[in-house]
Amino acid sequence: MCLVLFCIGLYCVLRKRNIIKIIIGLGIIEYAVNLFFVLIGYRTHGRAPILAKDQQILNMVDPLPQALVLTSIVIGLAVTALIVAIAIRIYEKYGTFDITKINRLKG
Amino acid sequence: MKNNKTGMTLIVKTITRLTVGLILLYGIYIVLHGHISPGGGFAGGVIIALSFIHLMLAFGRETALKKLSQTAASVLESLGALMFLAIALLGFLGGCLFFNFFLHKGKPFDLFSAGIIPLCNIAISLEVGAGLFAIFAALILFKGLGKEE
Amino acid sequence: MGPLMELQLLLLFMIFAAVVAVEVEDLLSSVIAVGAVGLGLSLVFLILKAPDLAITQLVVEILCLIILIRATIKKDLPLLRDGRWLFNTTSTLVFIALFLIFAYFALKELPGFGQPIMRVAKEYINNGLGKTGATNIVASIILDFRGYDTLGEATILFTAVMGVLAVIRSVGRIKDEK
Amino acid sequence: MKILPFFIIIPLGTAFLISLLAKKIKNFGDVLANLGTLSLLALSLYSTKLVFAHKILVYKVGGWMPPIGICMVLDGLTSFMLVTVNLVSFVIALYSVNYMQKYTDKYRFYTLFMLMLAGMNGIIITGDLFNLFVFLEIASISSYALVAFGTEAEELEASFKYAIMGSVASSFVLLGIALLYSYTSTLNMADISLVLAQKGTGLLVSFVAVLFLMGFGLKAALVPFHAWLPDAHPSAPAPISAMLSGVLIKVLGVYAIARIFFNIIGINNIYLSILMFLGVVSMLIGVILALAQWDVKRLLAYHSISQIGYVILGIGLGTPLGILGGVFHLFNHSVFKSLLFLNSGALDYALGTRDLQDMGGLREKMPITANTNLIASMSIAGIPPFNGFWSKLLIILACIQSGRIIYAICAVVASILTLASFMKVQKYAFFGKLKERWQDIKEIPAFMRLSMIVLAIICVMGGLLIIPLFKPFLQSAVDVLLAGNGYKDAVFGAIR
Repeated sequence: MCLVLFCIGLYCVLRKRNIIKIIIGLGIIEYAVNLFFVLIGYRTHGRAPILAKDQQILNMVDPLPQALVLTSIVIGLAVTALIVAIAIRIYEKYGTFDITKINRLKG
Repeated sequence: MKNNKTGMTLIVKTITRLTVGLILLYGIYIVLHGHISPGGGFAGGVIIALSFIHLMLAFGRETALKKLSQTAASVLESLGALMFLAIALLGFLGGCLFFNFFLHKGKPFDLFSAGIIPLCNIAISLEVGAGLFAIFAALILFKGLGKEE
Repeated sequence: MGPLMELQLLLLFMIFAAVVAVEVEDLLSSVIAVGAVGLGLSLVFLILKAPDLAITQLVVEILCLIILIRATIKKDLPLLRDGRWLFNTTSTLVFIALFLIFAYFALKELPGFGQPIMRVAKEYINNGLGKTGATNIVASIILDFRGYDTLGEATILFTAVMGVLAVIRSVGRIKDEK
Repeated sequence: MKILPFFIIIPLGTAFLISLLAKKIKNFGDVLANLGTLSLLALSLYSTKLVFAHKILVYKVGGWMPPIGICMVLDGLTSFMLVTVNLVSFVIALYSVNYMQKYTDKYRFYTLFMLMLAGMNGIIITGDLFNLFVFLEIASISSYALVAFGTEAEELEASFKYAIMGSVASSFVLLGIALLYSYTSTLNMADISLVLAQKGTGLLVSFVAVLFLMGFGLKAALVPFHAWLPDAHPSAPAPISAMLSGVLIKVLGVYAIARIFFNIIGINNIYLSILMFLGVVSMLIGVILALAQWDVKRLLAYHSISQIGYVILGIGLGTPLGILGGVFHLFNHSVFKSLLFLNSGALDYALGTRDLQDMGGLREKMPITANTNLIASMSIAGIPPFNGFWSKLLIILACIQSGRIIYAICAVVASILTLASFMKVQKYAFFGKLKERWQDIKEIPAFMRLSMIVLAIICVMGGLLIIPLFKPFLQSAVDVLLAGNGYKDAVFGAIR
């Protein structure tokens, strides 16, 4: 069940061509990990972890992973924004998104 | 997205004028009710930011920046972050970091309940909203500069 | 089996969209495909009973999409395949295959799907309302029990904003007069 | 007891205040950043005293008991790392006062710098696994931005590479945390180690270990994952290179690996031999690649890889002597590597080039830079009176003691090669004939000189740390790692 997600995330590790593609791959990895986290916390026939006024809910899903994923979504957004900013600057300096042409640093 | 200066077509502008207020209001609603219903500071903050971004996309950046300038956005963001830290520190005075210092927590399901959580939500939403708007404005502004060169 | 069925369908859809996103040659379509993945993810969150996450994922996804589209629009995209392309791809695939096999065996030791252990989580559910007064338990976790994490998270966003503003400056250094 | 949160609050507060006010008030950033780092240094020195008195301190954030809430833990290793980080960052903040005048928007630099410091302190001090990840991201994101601070083409490229690799590493770490959470259903480090001790460890745990090793190994730039470091470190402004090489890779990489493997998962021989092997490989490959470099900062960056190899080798030996050597070398390396990077920054500041072939005879013109650089080079190469010698000696002795002669020989060889490459730096940069075009250069400004002298003095005195008077400082850190699973008992003992 959870294995399927790894396929998504890892398939995109082989993203090698374009800077934007790399960013996209990173985003997909991010999604996969988040989804995995939530799947861990799911309980069969569970209920959302919000108390209702009139009834007692017993079978709730695990709220902790949800809290963690909330954090990690925001982290992902922050990283994406920063990397896009860097990518835009790179485009301005090099005039291309192609990483094989961006190779002034050789080590 | 033909031109930043003039914005989009008339239809888009009209619709935007109608919806921006609603989106903003919805963002504020989500922030304030974060402790009783789904949503919260982050989601609400992003929605608030989106309402401004919406404005910016439709009318071009001058109009949006008139409503909320970029410096104001970054100041607001710092303020939001400081406010969050201050809430933490207030708790620190009362016992330890992030101590829930309202002893009276109010009735559950009320708007004014749950101690520090709504306050934290507001602080976060301020920070998130202003911060994301600042990022976006910076990216757009930069593109503008690039074109002139 | 009802929700699980939908879940699997959605997952398949997401995988398909992800593959499209990686393989399609037009940048804009690729970005849009990622958007599809993200929106699918937000639906999955809803099915998995995580409404907070669904809302957040939805709005964050929209924002990401706008940023990415602004970045990619009207940019050329070179299509390239250099000589070592085959070699690179095979080595990556081998690595991924190894990883997957290892992961598959490791995951067998996890508790089954739908039955988390919830050692700590019980505490939150049972005592969350009484101790914090918030009915949304996720909110009570992120802002009260684990408020320190959220401080870190707010800081991360702040850092990213500062970083973007720093990176985007048009003049980086003050040049020497000489 | 109450001081622990201030390690986070001070840098965060200064960062927010600087970004808010520094645009309006001139020099506000300089003053506030230096005050902040100075107070942090004082606090961390005080914390060592606390550790001697109480052994271990636990602070419960928000007043919740640890498996529910987050706790901060202060023990020997923590206070040792805090002293190292805050010492180096104080000196670097001092140095930046002058150096960063070459760049625009200095206050942004200080903001990011303080955020990075907050992230590192947070990583060191936390007792919670997910919290560690959050602060890891703070430190890494600010470092991505700082690497690109100059916004030149090379810097952007290096930063992009670093950001991509770093984000992938973070994803691995997060995946590891997710798996560990589903296995143990808790996030507190001590609690996880308790559950693992009860449930036993199977394939899943070793998978998690591999994930963590990949994630943190990437951050620490161990050899199979080192590709980003030689680009990122030279591209950053000199104070940041010093920060990255001096402390960031150690906190994000070595500290996290040591903490997780020794105290949470529980170390065994397989992990130890993997660590040792990685250490030796990074040691040799780093130094060999360094020999061929002409760019000063690039050369130093490769040496970072090699010296991290020493630290990992020492810790990976797992014997008391080896860990002592590793921890000691970690401290020494942060001191002399920051000094070396500050020196290279001074050369860059005065000359505007980093190419060794362009330099020569700078000794007459820049005596302080030349002398401090001589001290630092001798330290890193392991010449007897300086601190580098003692820690390398300890590591090599520990290798021999545990019967790993080959590793010992490798360490000696790497040390000799290090000496050779620094002889090259000395020869080309400071000795020889002064070139025509450098006739009118000046020595660098006062704050830069001051900070370099401070570090040089610590380099000379560093060897004293192993004499019995100061040894408890290192020994308490070693004890924490040796205790292994005893960590959980200590933490739970302190709570009650």
